[in-house]
Order: sequence, then structure tokens, then C-alpha cells
Amino acid sequence: MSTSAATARAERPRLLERITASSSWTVYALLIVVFVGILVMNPSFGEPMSLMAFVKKAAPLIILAIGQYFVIVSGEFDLSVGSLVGAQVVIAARLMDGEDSMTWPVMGIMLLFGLAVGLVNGLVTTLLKVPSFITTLGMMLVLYGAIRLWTGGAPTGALTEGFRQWGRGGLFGSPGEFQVPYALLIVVVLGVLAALLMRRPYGRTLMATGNNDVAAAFSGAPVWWVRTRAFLLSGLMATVAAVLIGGYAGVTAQVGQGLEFVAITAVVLGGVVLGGGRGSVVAAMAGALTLEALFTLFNQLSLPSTIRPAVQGVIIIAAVAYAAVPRRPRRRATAEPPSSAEPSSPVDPPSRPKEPAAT
Amino acid sequence: MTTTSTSRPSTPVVEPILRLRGIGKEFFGNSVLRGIDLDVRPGEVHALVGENGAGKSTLMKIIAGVHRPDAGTMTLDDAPATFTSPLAAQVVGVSTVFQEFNLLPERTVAENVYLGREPRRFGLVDAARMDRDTSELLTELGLVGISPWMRVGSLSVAEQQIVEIVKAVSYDARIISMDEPTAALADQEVELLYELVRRLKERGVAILYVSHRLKEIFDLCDTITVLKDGNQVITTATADITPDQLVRTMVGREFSGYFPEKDPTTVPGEVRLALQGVGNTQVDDVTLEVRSGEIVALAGLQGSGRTEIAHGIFGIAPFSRGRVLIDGTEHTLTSARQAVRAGLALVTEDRKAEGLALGQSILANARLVLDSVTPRTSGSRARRIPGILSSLDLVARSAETEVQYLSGGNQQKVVLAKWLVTDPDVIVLDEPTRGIDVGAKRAVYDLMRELTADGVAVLLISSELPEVVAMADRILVMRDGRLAGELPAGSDEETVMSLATGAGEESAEHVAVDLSVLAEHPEALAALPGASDAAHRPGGQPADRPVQQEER
Amino acid sequence: MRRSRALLAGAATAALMFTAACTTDTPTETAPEGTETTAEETAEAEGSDDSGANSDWFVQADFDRELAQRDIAPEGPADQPWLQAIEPEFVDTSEFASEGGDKVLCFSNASVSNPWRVTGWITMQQQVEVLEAEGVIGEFRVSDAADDDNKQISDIQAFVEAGDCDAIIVSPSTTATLTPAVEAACESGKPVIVFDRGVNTDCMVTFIHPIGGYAYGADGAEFLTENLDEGSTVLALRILPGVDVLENRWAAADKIFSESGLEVVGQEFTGGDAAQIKDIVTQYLQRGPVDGIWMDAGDGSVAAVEAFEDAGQPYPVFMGEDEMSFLRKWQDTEMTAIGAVYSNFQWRTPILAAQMIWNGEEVPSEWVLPQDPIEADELDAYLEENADMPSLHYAKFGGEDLPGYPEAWTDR
Amino acid sequence: MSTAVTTAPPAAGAPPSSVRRRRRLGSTGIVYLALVGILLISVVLVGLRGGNFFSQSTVAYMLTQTSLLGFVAIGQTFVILCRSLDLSVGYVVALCSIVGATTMAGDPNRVWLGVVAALAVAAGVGLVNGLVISRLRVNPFIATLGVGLIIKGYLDTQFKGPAGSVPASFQGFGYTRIGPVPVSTIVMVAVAVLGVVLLTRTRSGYHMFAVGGNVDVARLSGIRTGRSIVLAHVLCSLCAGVAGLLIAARFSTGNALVYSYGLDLDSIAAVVLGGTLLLGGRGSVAGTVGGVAILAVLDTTFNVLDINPFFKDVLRGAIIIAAVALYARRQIDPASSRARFLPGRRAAPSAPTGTSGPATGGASA
Repeated sequence: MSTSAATARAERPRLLERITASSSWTVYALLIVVFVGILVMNPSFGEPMSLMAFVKKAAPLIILAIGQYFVIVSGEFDLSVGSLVGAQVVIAARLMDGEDSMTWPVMGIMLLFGLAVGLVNGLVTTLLKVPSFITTLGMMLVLYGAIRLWTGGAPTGALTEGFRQWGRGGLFGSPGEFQVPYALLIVVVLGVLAALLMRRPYGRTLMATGNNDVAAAFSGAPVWWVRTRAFLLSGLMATVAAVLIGGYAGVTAQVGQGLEFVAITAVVLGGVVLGGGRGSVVAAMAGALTLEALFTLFNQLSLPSTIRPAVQGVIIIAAVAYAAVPRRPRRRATAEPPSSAEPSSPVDPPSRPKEPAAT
Repeated sequence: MTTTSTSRPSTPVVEPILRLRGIGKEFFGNSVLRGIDLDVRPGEVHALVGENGAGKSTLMKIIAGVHRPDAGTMTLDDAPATFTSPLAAQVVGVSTVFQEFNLLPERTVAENVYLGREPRRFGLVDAARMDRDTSELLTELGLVGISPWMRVGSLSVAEQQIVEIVKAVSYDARIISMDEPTAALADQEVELLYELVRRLKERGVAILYVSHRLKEIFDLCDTITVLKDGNQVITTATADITPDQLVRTMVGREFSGYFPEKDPTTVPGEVRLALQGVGNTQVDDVTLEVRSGEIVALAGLQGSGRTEIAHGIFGIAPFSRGRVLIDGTEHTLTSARQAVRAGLALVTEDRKAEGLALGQSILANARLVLDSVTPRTSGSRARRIPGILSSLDLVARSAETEVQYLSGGNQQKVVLAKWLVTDPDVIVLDEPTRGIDVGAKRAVYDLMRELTADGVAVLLISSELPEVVAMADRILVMRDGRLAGELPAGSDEETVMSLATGAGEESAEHVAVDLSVLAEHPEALAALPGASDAAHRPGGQPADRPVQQEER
Repeated sequence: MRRSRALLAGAATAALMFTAACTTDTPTETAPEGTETTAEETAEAEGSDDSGANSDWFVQADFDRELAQRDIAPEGPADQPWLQAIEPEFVDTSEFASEGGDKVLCFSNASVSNPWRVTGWITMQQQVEVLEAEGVIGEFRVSDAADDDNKQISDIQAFVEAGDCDAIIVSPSTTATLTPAVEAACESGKPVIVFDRGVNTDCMVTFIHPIGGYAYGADGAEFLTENLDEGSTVLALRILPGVDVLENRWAAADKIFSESGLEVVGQEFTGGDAAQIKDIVTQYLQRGPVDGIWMDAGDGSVAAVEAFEDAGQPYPVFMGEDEMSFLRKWQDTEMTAIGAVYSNFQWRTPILAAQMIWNGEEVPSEWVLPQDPIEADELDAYLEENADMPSLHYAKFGGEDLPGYPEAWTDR
Repeated sequence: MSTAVTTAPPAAGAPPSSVRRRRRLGSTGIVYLALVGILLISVVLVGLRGGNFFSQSTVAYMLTQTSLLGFVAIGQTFVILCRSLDLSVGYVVALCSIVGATTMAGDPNRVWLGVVAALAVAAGVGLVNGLVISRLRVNPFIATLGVGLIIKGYLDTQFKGPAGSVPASFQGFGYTRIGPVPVSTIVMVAVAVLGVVLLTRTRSGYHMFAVGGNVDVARLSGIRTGRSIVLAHVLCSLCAGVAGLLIAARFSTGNALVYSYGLDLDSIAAVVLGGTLLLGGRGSVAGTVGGVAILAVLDTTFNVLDINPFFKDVLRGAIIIAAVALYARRQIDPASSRARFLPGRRAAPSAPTGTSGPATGGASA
């Protein structure tokens, strides 16, 4: 036991090393490939107007991916976000009913509703010990039914312009010309906040909880509340996404349907591990962006719409499989400390990551 | 230090079943085993000892077929043998019982024993025969407390260990390797294991026994091989070596000085932690005090309620009766969080399950308590972590290394660091030196002295009597969920033992015999002596129930 | 005894697993190849081979008939389009005539999963209330299949078996799949009324529907052809593949476009999702001008219009539906547009048909309701009439004379 | 079950196995208890409205509802036991309905050809799912979602609507009834029995439990874990294939849009309702059938009571959560392992008085 002090204090690995060492680098590579593909197919996509239009479309999914990331990294699932987005848009339309003065109060109500749904999801999962897959599946059914029960089956009312500007409008310039979309600002702000949050004590506790909730509990983390907060964040993000989607495209009966699977796919594409404890929020956002870019690429390739799901399926499987394959040697390399550093304590490389370093 | 095979085994010459010659193993150019020669003979218990990282596990894994050697040869029955997988080894009669149980808690004993080779009849699994065969095997090995149809998850740790061994035997194993089989066992369970090992020995099974506990090695083993830094230091008959010599061979340093002396300037101060008549479903009427600068040991058999006291204090399984006072103020702690806020720290018994997020970095783990409990100030307080880590002599590539890649000792240091950084007033250490190497143990002991010098109150829960006796200012002994008594510093192990076991008149002789061995090798006491069943079982329960039902 | 049974079961399992083992090596493509040819055979067997990309769904005769029906003046009361019929062939229903009121009317609904169906469903319930008040209907029993054909089959079976339905109304979820169930219902001797989508049988007393998908698609396609110059570009937005009524709409439009000088730059499936519609239109606009939009259903049409606004492009010639949100947008933007109509008032007709059948009055065996698109000159009138209606209401819902009007539709 | 019961050396023979059987029923028992409870409530509610829940038509309706989801859920049980998941079942059902119907093409002589073709395709999809998961190490959630999307793409491109037709003889599979019991339900029960035999009486079944319980343990015991996962997925898809054939028989044609019925999530809900752990290693086909029956009773009751379709969704979601919460509550109870300690403690002469209750958990992980 000789060398130590210096090694323990060793500085963080360099950025490049960190990117390639994590499993999420595939998503960045894929993102670049897809963007290059789009630009080759349609150079005008690079024009500011086109890019901003893309951002407006992609923003809600990116935000949903942030919310889903929190839940997944804590070791859970949130299948209710699609229904929640739909419910929120319908609530907004029905309560505002085109009254401009109602915009802000209703957005407040939406916020509370989103948090309430997250709270219920979280508490049922953590306190009643229902697997989150089932909790949120049930919540999905409840929201789907309740919102239609309330509106008699189809959305009623109308969204106000003040509400719609968030997803549709932007700063500088007038509609129909180049604008910096609010959606872009919101995504950037939320993305930065999320990345910061993951570096904050809460983020680290969340990650540790996803990795080993017993250890987190023994360290004084209120595990139920840590996870519930993840669901609250997911509900919050779904609300923001609902504001953006509602703003972008208005109310339809179908809004939000199936978004939960797209969001989970996006997060997994970003290298976040289902089951918790691994992955970065920025990569999850990149996953969402990649997925949206992929949809755009399909469009630019004039791929028949019917075959797109098939191509999407192949790409997702391939990307996730590819991210899974080269990990093993890479991990081993980091697992094995260089012999010079610590002659006194050669660590047996774990035969399987679960039970390392016995003796 | 690289001399090998200085003496031949004193046991009658029996041809070895398994012969290892010049075995070497590298991982990514890092040599972890060099030139190991090993003969494993039927009916012989062969101990494999050495510090953590000496290469015992790697050698075992080579024999088990987990790893393949890079150099040297293995012969089984004089024929060259290469095991491509644990199963391949098992099929030819080489079984390994790892520390992590390879059992399915949701399945029955029989289903676990015959997993992967269930007997069939007309293509369907013959469950009746499976139960019957398992039952026979259990009876044969004298294990009547376990039935084939029991769900493994409902068994105690010891019983699960036994199921593992039964499984090995069911393969008609001729060689069984055991990796620290007693690490998680209570003492009367250890006795059961001893019995099992002896029976296996009688059946002519060769046993390869890895252990840190010298007592076991001298009790059980015929031959000892010592590894150090991947080299074979010595292979000798047990009779030809004393525990003192053995320890010296292992660590290359004298055994004295193992425990740091108490700093005479450290004197107990104010009462920091006081329990007054606390109890819940596991413990009852426990009253104790720990003062600042004092180490109070909580001794006792496993399952006597020590860990439950720790969990009660820490609010994990709160007390339902009595009062808990911290610095004189009554606290009702119902969560770990409140306990931390009140200035408590708990180093748990099970590092991997309760102490660490294995997939997270050293730094993240070391920050975990700060992040969880005092998020607002954790940023500034965490700046001390690198200093604490290096003062603990943590060996790692960088603070970003995931803790799953650290050795047991280094993992324990991370656990300690995460509590030290909270500046606790009271620290509860539950088996802090279990399963870690001598060097790391020493670091823990030094740390305890430093903490008391700084005025921290330390409650030490330990099964290792020398540790208890050498480190504690006062020794509290628990038995069956209650305090059995208090002993002053410097009490001898014998007194502690008899309090812990409640040894009555009729069993005094047995204990005395056991302890006479200890008296010869006090420094070798790495484990409590195995107490016989009758010794501490009040009410004279039937003796055909060797598996004492202890909570793990 | 136990053992032998277990053995038998085991043998069966083994057989099952053998099947699995044998077939797993088969490349997945082989079977689908086989099925593909049979699918074409089926299509050919139905005699529906014709030019155009959409030969699966294009039947020239149906196309011709529906287009012609648009110009035929319907018979029936002029102010009650839901009672009008085009070229009716009346059938005698005296066998179902029965005295007394308080009938049990059973309705197997495919679903209320889209605004069009919701609007119609409200209208239907209002019509039922009228007849309940009159004492004609005693119980209105409804099973909603939530778009699940299998459940709807069970629902219909349950009605048949309950035996106390005095008439069974079916709004099929999918044409082909419900045929056996409807046939079974017919055999029970109860009068069966089918409306909206059809079934492949004519056993029911009456099949009520507007002119149809070809006419709907053609209304829009012809409008675009008339209002756009040759060489202009048209984007077709569709909801789902494989739904017959929707496929017919596109088949007709495709046929008309292929014979015009218009260039169809794309046909995209949107799922009716506004966000997707807007995104797709935006992307097409990035690549080049789009002069016309054709939609097989109005859901999300406003989003398509907004895509032009947000891209700073001139409004296209637009085909929407009689959905209020679109009509309002149309008025606001004053673009060149048409609101195609798939007559929502058809939801009233089956109830009234049931009453006629119980009375022994003759009804058309195929009750073809009129289906007139809303054109620019009618726009203001419809908007005014439905001023209080929610945005996903359908202008031609035909419930203005019902007692619940307008609250039942405005306060959903 | 404390060891106090077993202090007497157990004889190898009948007693242990009977005890075991009783214990096994324990986890499935609560499912059927819940089923009976819901059934009772339904009977009362329907009775209050003057109906008879056990009328032939209602029972037939209920059983018919059971079969389709039953097939899919039985299949889903295998994969969930293996700690996997299959989100592609809905697409497989759709695909197989079309493959079956188009192969039969209305010709009575081609019925068996159609059945074999559909099942072959199903097995092929299962094989792909299994291999992608076990060989390419793709998370099952993503793998089966992806494979589902691929099938969807194929279906949407190739089949614009219903395709093929089924001869009348095969329609019997969907319509024939013996008393109130549809043939499809009988077949479903037969498949369930096969499933039970497979899981409790064959090595493959034992190995599935092992793979789901702990894949490392299974591997160390010489179980080819990949093969178990592949087999589970093949069986799951085969069951979905049978469901597809049932669809074809009921519709007398194949329909691609069946994939939108939500069979994937419904089947997972049914399996979990049936007491199978979502994380694998424990569960039973019998429980799954109970779970499916619970959902069918609910559907039937809602239908008979003429409950608003949207309210049905609300109730369904709430009941699924409530039921699983109920099971979870029962599983938290640590008595099974802790109670072993207490009798010994109580036997101690000076045992504290307040220790009779089961230990509060928490300490053990």
C-alpha cells in the first residue's frame, strides 16, 4: 500500500476521453451522420429558417426525453407522458377557450396538473411498491379515459394566441420570417438546467439511487422522495412539452399519442441504460434530436411513409446493439489498473461487472 | 520471497487428483500469478491463504474454469486438463463454492441443487426423484434442518451456503473449492460447516479452502499454501507451521503492532450517544452510552441483535420503545436521513449491498451522504474528499473510477470516506474489517484511533474478538437481543465469549477446550471459536437441529 | 392416471417445440412472399385491377357510380337531408312490423375515438331521446368496441344472444372483418341496420351511408384541379393506411390527379397528428413550393395551413373538411378552399330507420345519403349557424332541429 | 413457514411435495382470490341492475374476451419469466392473421397450410427477437419495440387493409361454442396447460425460471441462457401467432390494423396482474390466466353495465394499479424469512413481550 495520495486526487479524464469512454458516443456519431445525410439530400435544410422549423418540431421530444431521463436513470419508467401531453393540451384548450386573459392562469393549472400526475406516479411507485411500468401504464389509461370523459370524447375549446406563441412563435422578426423560436430558448434553458441538476447533489443522489437504492437509503437519501421527484420532473417536462406541442400545432384528438415510446427510445438511443444508474442527460437529449433528425431524413429521402417504421426499427436496434457491443473490451481496459500504478494491489478484472474484486 | 515448496506435506502420500505446475496468469500485461505449483489430494483440506490481491481468487477461478491460465499446466488424474467453463470443471468433479451465492432464491433447494441437469423421466422433469435425491444427499451429509422443497430465499445465509456445497457434492465432486465460506456465517453455523467439511473429507473429497480466519485454517486444514503478490511463498503441512509464522509469511511483517496503541491523551468526554431501554421486535431493553473519544465495542454472536441495534439507532428499523439521546437531547429517528442530521454515521455490514453504488465513481460515492442529506453545503464540504481519500491510502487510478473495480479494502475506504466527510459525532462501525486485507484493516484501526482523538464517539460492532479486545475502551456483549453484560477494556476473549454464548455449567468444558487453543495463539483469533449447539441454547432444544435459526 | 395425462401433455409440448425448432430455420421472407402473391390474387379475384398506383382499392365501377350520384337529386324532404336518399330501392319491412312502443334498440358502435364520431354520437343520442320521449324506444343499449373488431364481433354476438333487441344497429369498425358477425345477426331474425362503413353482405335490412369515399376524394381533387394551373404541385396528407373508407378517398383523388396536369409531390401518413402534419408540410415547403393540399380527412388541417404561414409562403389551394376549426381558419385567411363533407348527419338516420322498420314502412335497401362539400359561397352561412360550436365540431351535423340543440353539442 | 415445522427429519416422499404444491399455489392463489372478489362485486352490481351475470350470453362474451388476450398473455408470461419483455406481440398477431388468411385463401384444403405458415412466421419473429436480445445484447424493450416497428412497416407497405380469406371450416375456431364455452377458450386453456407443463415439468421451463431469477447463476449451472431466452421468445411469438389465427377465424380475413388494439401493454398488464414478477424469476401461467380472467370480467361487467367507454379506461387503469399494489403489499411482508427468527426468540426464557408481530422489514435488502 504505497502509492495513493496522488492517484486519488487524479484530475478528471479529458473531454474526448469521457465522450468516447461512455456508451453515448454512438449517438453523437449517429446524429452527425443523420445531419450530414439530410444536408446532402437537401442543402436548403441548412438555412436558418429550415433549421429553426426543425427545432420547433424537435423541441417537445427533447424536453420529454429530459423528463424521461430523470425517471429512467432512477431505475424506473414513465409510460404516462404521452397521455399526459395529450391531456394537458386538451385541458389548455378547454379551460382557455380562446380567452387571452386565461392564458397564464391556465398554464398555472397545467403546471399543477402535471406535477400532480408526477406525484401520483411517484408515490404509487415508491410507497405502494407498484412497478413503475404498471403504475404509469395504469396512469396512461386513466388519463386517456378521464380526459375524454371530461370533454365528451373530443377536445373542445381553443388555445389562445398567447399560449400558442411559445411553440409557434419566436423572438426578433415577424412570423413568416426568420425568428429565434421560443422553443429553442426553452430547450436550451431546460437542457442546461437539467445538465446542471445532474451535477448537483440531487442529480448525483438520483444516479446513485438508480444504481443501488439500498446504499442510497443507508446513506441518508430519502429514496422514495428522490424517485418521486424524478416523476415530478417528468410530469413537469411533459407539461412544458405539451405547451410547446399545443403551441406548435394546436389541438387535435391524437396529440401526444405514442410519445412515451418515442421518448423512451430517444433516451435509450442516447446510451442511457434502462434499469438506471447510467447515462447522461445531454446524451439523452442528443438521442431525441437524433430521432427527430432521422424522421426528417426519411422525409428528405422520400421514403414511402409506410416503410419508415421498419427503417426506424432497424436503425434503433442497430444503434443500441452497436453501443452494447464495443463496451466490453473498453470497460475491461478501464477496469484494469496499469500495473505500474499499484504494484501492491492487482485487482482481478471482474469476470462479470456485477461481482467484482472478490477475495 | 519467491521461494516455493519448502516442505512436503506430512500427510500420508496419496497421489494428487489435481496437479498444477507453473501456473501463471496475466491481465492486460499485468501479471497476477506466477509459477504456482499445487497438488490437491483426496481427503485433504488444503488452505489457500494470502492478503487481498495476493492471487487467491484468480487461482481459484483458474481451477474453477472461470479463467484460463496463461502459463503452466493442469493435470487431473494425470491427464492434462483445461476447463473451458465452470460447468466443464464441475462435470469432471471440480466444483467451486463462490462467496456470492449462485442460487436462485425463488426456487426450491432441490431445484437449485439440480439446476441445469434436472433428472428426467420420459422427457419430463422427475421432480419426485429430484426431491428424493436431494433429501438423500442432505441426510447423508447430516443436514436434517433443510428440506428439498424449501424455497432457498427463506433459508439463512449459512443454509444457503450449505445448499451450495450440497450442490457441489451432487456433482460427485472430487475437489471442492470454497472461497471464504465462513465470511458471512454465525459461529454455530461455522461449526456446522466444519462438520460438513470433515464429512466430505471422510468421503475422500479434496477441499481447497480460502479463508482469512486463521483459526479455521488451523482447525481444519492439512496443508497450507501461502500466496503473496501472485507468488507462491510456501506450501507446508499445517503441523509444521505456527499461526505466528503463517501470518508473518503472509504479510511479511510481525503480527505485533497489528493494533495501534491507544493515545494516552485521548480520554472519554461527554456522553454523545445514549440508549435507554430501547427495543423493537429484534432487540429488547438495551441501555448503553458512548462518550466522545471512546470506543465502545458491541460484541456477541452473529444474530444476537448487534446489527439491529445499529439499524435501530440509525432509524432504518427504528426502536419502538425506549429513548435515544444524542448529546443529551432525545431524538426519535425514523430514517437514516434524520440520523445523519443528528450527527450519526453508520458503516454498514454489507459493503456492496448497503454501502456503495457500485456503478458510480469513487467521488460520487464519497459524496453520497453529503449530497443526500445536506445538498446545500455539499459542494463546499466535498472539497475535503480527496484529502480524506488519500489519508486513507486509497489506491485507485482516479477519483472517477467506478468503485466496482476496486478491491474490498479500497471499497471499504470509500465507505469510510463518505461518512468521515460528514464530520460525525458518533460513528457506528458494523463489521468494518470483514473481508478486507490486513493492510486495509490496519488503516481502519488507525482511523478509529484518530477519530477518538478528535472526540468522536465510536460504536464498534465486530465478531473478531482480538479486534474488540484490542480496540475497545469498554465491551458490551449482546445475547439473544439483549445486553448480556459489560466488560472493561483489556478483558480477555474468554470472558467475552462466555458472556456472548451464555455458556452454562455443562458446556464450560467444551468452551475451555476451545479456548485453550486460543490461549496458545491469541493473535490467531480471527474468528470466534465455534460454539457447540448445546452451549448456548437455552431450554435444551432437540439436538437434531444443528442449524440455529439466526437472522442474518 | 396423472402420469399418463402428464405424458400426453408432454408429448404435445414436445410436438409444439419441434414445430418451433423446425421452423425457426426458415428464412422469414419465404412466407411473406407467398402471402404477397395471394394478396394480389385476392385483389384480382375481386376484379379490381385498373390503372393507377392504387389498384388495390380502386374499383372503376364504384368510382363512376359515386361520382354520378353527386349530381343526382336525392328523394325525400328537402330540409331533412338525413332522410333523403339517392336512387333508393325500397324494400318491404312488414315482416318486422310490430305493435307497441318501448322497443329495445341495440347499437354496436365501433368507437367514439375521433371528433367526427363524437359529433355524430351526440346527434344520435339526441335523436334517441326524442324517440324515447315519444315512447317509441324503451331502452337504448350500446356497446362501444373502442376500435377493436374482435370486441365488436363479441358485442354483436351478445346482442343476438340476449335475444331481446328489437333492432340491431351496427357501425362497423372494419368492413371485411365484421361480415360474419353481421350475417349472424341477420340470421337471428331481428332487423339489422348498418351505417357508415359497410360489410360484405347485403343481409341487413338497410345499409345507410353517404355517397362515399370516392366522391369525397374526388370533390377535393376536382377542386384542386380546377383551381390550379397545370404543373402545379399537390401534397396529399393521409391519416392511416389500410382503412377502406380512407383508401377509397385517396384512390379517387389519385385517379383524378393522374389524369390532370398536377404533380403530386408526395403522399404522407400523419396519423391525424397536428404536429406531424405541420412538420411534414414544413419540410415539403423547404424543398420547393406546394400549391395545393389534399387531405383524406380534416383532422389537423389547420396545422397544415399554419405551416404555410410560419414558412412565410402563400396559402395553397386547400381541401379540408367541414370541421369548424378549418372553416374558421378558411374564413380568416380567405384562401381558396373547399370543405369536403362526409355527412355527419348520417348518425340520425339509423334511429329513424329503426322506427320506420318497426312501423313496417319500407326503407331503401341501400340508403345513400347526400354528400355535398361546403364551398366558398356557403362558408359564411355555416359559420354563422355554428358560431357557438367547438372547434372540432362538424358543420353538417344535422341536429339543429333536435330539442337538445345547441347545448348538447356545445357543452360536451 | 418456520423451520419449527420441519424439525422432524422430512421423509422423502409425499409430504414435502404436497407442501410444496400448497406453497406454489400461494402466489397464484391471491390472483384467483382477487378474481373471485371482482367476480362477486360484478355479480352484485349486475344483479342490482336486474341482470344475470351468469347468463349464457354473458359468460360466452366473457370467455370469448378471455381467449385472444389469453393466448398473447400466456406467451408474454414466458418472456417476462425470463426477465425479458415483448412489445412486438401486437404486430405479430396482425402479421399472423394476414399470413394465415392469405395462405388459406378461402380454400378448406389449405387450412393446415395456413396454420403452419402463420406459426412458422411467428416462430421466425420470435427467433429474431430472441437472437437480437441474447446475441446482440439489445435491451428487450428496445429490441421488441424495434422488431414491432419493422413488422409494422412491412404490414403497412404490403397490406393496405384486410387481406386473404378464411374458409368457413376454420371460422369455427372463432365462432363455435360448446354450451357457453367457445372453442377458442378451450384451445386457450389447452395452451395454458401446455404452458404449465412446460414451466413446471420440463427442463426448458426450469431454465426459464433460472434465467429470469439470475442469469449468472443460470450460466454457471451450465444453462445456455441465450437458448432459454430465444425459446421463450419463440414460444411467446407462437402464442401470438395462435392469437393471430383466432383473429383470422373471427374476422374471416386477416387485418393489419389489429396491431393498434394495445395487446402488447394489455398482455403485460395481465401477466403482472397474474402475480408474475415483472423482473422475472417468479410467476406462473395459471396466474396469468387468472389475470386475463380478471380483465375479462371487468370488461364484461363494464359492458353489461353500459359504462361510458372512457370511464372504462379510467377504471381499468385504476384497478390494475390497485391490484398490483395489493400484491406488492403482500410481498413486502417479510414474515416468510423473518418469522424463522422469532419463534426461537420467543422460546428464550426472558423474551420481550412485544415481539409477537412480524418484524418490520427495512433492514434487509
